[in-house]
Amino acid sequence: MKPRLTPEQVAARAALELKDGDYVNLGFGIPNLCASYLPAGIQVAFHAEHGVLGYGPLVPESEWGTADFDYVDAGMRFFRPRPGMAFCDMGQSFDMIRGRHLDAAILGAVEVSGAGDLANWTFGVAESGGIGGSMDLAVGAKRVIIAMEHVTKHGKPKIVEHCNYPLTAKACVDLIVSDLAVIEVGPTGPRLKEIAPGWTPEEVQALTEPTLRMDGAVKEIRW
Amino acid sequence: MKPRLTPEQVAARAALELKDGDYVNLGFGIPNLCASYLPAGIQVAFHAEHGVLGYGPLVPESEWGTADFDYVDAGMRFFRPRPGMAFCDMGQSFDMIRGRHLDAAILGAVEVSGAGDLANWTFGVAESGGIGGSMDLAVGAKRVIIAMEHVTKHGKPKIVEHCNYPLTAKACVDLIVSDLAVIEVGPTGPRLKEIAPGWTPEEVQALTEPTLRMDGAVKEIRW
Amino acid sequence: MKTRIYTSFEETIEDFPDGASLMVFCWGVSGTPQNLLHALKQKAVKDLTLITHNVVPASVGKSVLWDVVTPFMLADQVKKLVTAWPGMSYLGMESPMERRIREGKTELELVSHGILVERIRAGGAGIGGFYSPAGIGTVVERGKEKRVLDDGREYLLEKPLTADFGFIRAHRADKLGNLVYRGGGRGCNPVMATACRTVIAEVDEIVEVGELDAETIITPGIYVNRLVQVPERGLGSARHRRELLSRFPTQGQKS
Amino acid sequence: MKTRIYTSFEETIEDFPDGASLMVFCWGVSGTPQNLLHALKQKAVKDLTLITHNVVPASVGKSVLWDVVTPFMLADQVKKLVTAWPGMSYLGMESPMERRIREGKTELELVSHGILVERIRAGGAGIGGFYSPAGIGTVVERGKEKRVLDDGREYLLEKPLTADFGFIRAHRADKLGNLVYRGGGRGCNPVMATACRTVIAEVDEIVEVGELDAETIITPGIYVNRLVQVPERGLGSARHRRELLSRFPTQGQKS
Repeated sequence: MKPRLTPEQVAARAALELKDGDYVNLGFGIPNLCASYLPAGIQVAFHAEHGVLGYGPLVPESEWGTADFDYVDAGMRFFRPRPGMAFCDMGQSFDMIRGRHLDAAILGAVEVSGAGDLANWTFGVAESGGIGGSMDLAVGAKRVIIAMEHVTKHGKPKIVEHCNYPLTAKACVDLIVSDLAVIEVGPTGPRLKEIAPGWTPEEVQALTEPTLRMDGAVKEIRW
Repeated sequence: MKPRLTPEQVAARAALELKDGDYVNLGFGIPNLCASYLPAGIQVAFHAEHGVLGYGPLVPESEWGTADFDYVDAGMRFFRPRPGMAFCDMGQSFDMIRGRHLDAAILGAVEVSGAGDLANWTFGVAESGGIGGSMDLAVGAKRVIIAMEHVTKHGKPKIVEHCNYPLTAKACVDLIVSDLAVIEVGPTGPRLKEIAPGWTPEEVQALTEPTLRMDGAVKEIRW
Repeated sequence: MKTRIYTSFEETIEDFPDGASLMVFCWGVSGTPQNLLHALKQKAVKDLTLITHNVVPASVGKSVLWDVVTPFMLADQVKKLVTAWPGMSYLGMESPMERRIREGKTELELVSHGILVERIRAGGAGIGGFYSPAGIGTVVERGKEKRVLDDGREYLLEKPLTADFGFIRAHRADKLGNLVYRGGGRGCNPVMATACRTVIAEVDEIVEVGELDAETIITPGIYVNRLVQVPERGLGSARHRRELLSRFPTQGQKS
Repeated sequence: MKTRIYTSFEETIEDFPDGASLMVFCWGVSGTPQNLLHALKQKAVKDLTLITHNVVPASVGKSVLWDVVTPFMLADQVKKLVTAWPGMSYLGMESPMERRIREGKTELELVSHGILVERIRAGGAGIGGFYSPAGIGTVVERGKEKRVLDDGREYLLEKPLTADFGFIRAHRADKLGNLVYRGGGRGCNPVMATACRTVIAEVDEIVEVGELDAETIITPGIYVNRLVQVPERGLGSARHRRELLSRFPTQGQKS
């Protein structure tokens, strides 16, 4: 099989979308890795849903015994305090989200449609699974960036005509960064912007349900 | 003319409605005097609309030069800090009001109806005058107590069948303490509970528009 | 109303009846009133309506901390659950709460974190309802009024939430019930404290009036009815937290 | 977005156009961004939509402090006013703003303090509208949807407020734009900071990142676009306040 981007490389490419001084929320999985692959010279403040803004690096497992339970992120992982960090209550935290104050949310996805519909909170029926804060992030962040694998474990496209899994939000995604491509989505449909080294647009299209527009040069992904 | 209660006596009688540990908002005029006439042994936390809870005594005019502009009440009068005082933002302050967390608001009135309608924010047409926070206090406080003179400067009743001045809120007042009487108001109409020393119920009725119920003993006002 | 100070968790919840509603925050070990939850479990109060963000056990990495008391441990006592995270199906496991939901013993109202916290805030702030942009086109719009407002976007009408009891975890309190929190343990605690008829706060330390800086108080005493200090060896005490952390590696820097 | 630090009030508002909307808090001398207001007056920006709580001059007792800059001084520049307190008719006087309202030069939208602050909060928090119990049966219900909600009470539908610019007065800031306030000067400042496209804060002191305690920050830097420090002799500086107070008696205790 041809090499695809590693999760770390996907995260690094997604992180290139961030600018110095941005306030950003990172979802579980690949998105969380973005914190470790920021472009050189930029500082980003990370937001955790329960009310932390601008926290420091995660505590490595070898040091968990020295951590502090009141300093955990939205995924319950320990972080170190950082100068300039601020706490707020969860109401104020979601006011930030819903009120479009976060510069970006980088989230994972189960499925994304070409129009930018997102399904990312359950693999099963709607009644199980945890919604968490994803519905609020999806409608609230100024930009919603999806960082994910291009296809499922079983090789099925995750970029689809219409989402089959329960939706998180309609028409909310701006950009998909996968291990094969960078794709802009939205009301005018998906547009292929970048592809993984060694891959052709036709090969990416074959693993993508909706037809990708290819107006404009398709570049190779860099990270 | 027969003596009526002084403004200080009205305030002292209204203050008898408060209990130890209550959180209370005082309106302009006679209500403001209540702070100086609390019953012995009780502590009350006063609330100012812009976000102060539990502030200390007002600074006397002879000491204004030693005061602090960031320590002013809702009437722009200097207060001294007090241990246990708390600041909050104006949004949180009105959440307290609207959310029925204040034990009482003691307000002035232009007119009160027997059903408890209140007009207290303008003597003129609706388009001038300042509403301030009175509409929120009138619907939000657990108890709304009016402390006022029984009649206008021109001797006209202020307790009326229907308010003529622009309303602050409908059916919001629980109790009126005037310089002549203590009157319960509400859906079943006004009930005379107490009268000023030397006055008869008939004399008070003559200065009151709606018919006062007198079921139950009518006592003399004490303060 | 005056804040009363208690010394026993049992006494603090003595009047907590079967069928009552309870709001409680939990972010793992952080922000969780473990002692009050433990007392409620001991009391075996039945048919609770539980309003909480997550119903998962506390954990560090893949280690579950079974000796930390969270709403997860109350599953058998819950008749109705309002939450954004009912269980651990994301791990392919069925939790006791999810099993009760599947068996119809517990009714689930699934909401997002943001809608949940704003509904609680509305309940505490006397707002009759509000229009939320979250949830359009999803399962949470079921049964709700949908409406296009002035900006041309669709919104759902969400209703306020209140509860009979609120269990609050704060860091320090003064004797008037003014509260300050610590780190992410603040969470939804200050919002829940505004929306419950009886608010009970457990805190690391109760100090004299005047010892908290007026500029830093997060929950003013007006919201707090009962106050109780976590004992030195109590659940969630500094000592208990150190004991929990001692199970994990400590090489490298000390925090 | 990154917070930019300025040293000139003029430069800070260089891009403030005629016809823009402005939110600003004022509680007399307290909480009022006097230097930014002064710069806006100097710039003679026209046709403002002004959203503010009170349009009265600062005063101490019966002494008006005419050398304190408040929204009262902007009357000639205002085309539309949203406020709970348009003037001084309660004193039987007509203020310049009230005169303009009477003459039809300024359009007035009269709201109560509580509805005003909640509409601003909704604007900042992405709420499409909310149902308020205040104002039923009064002049403020004109043109608004009235509705009985689940609790049987009547409510009015209120709409969010936002503005192009927010002028904020805080006590201290760090270089990331995190803000803390002082006393009643907090007021509506933290709420307005959430609801404006360009938020400019004037502060007594800008300190290094890390000098503010993370637990005490009231407005996080995410809301603050521009920051400017009040000079030693500036309007509202400690020195200016002392000068204002020196006009009044000082017998008795010092605060």
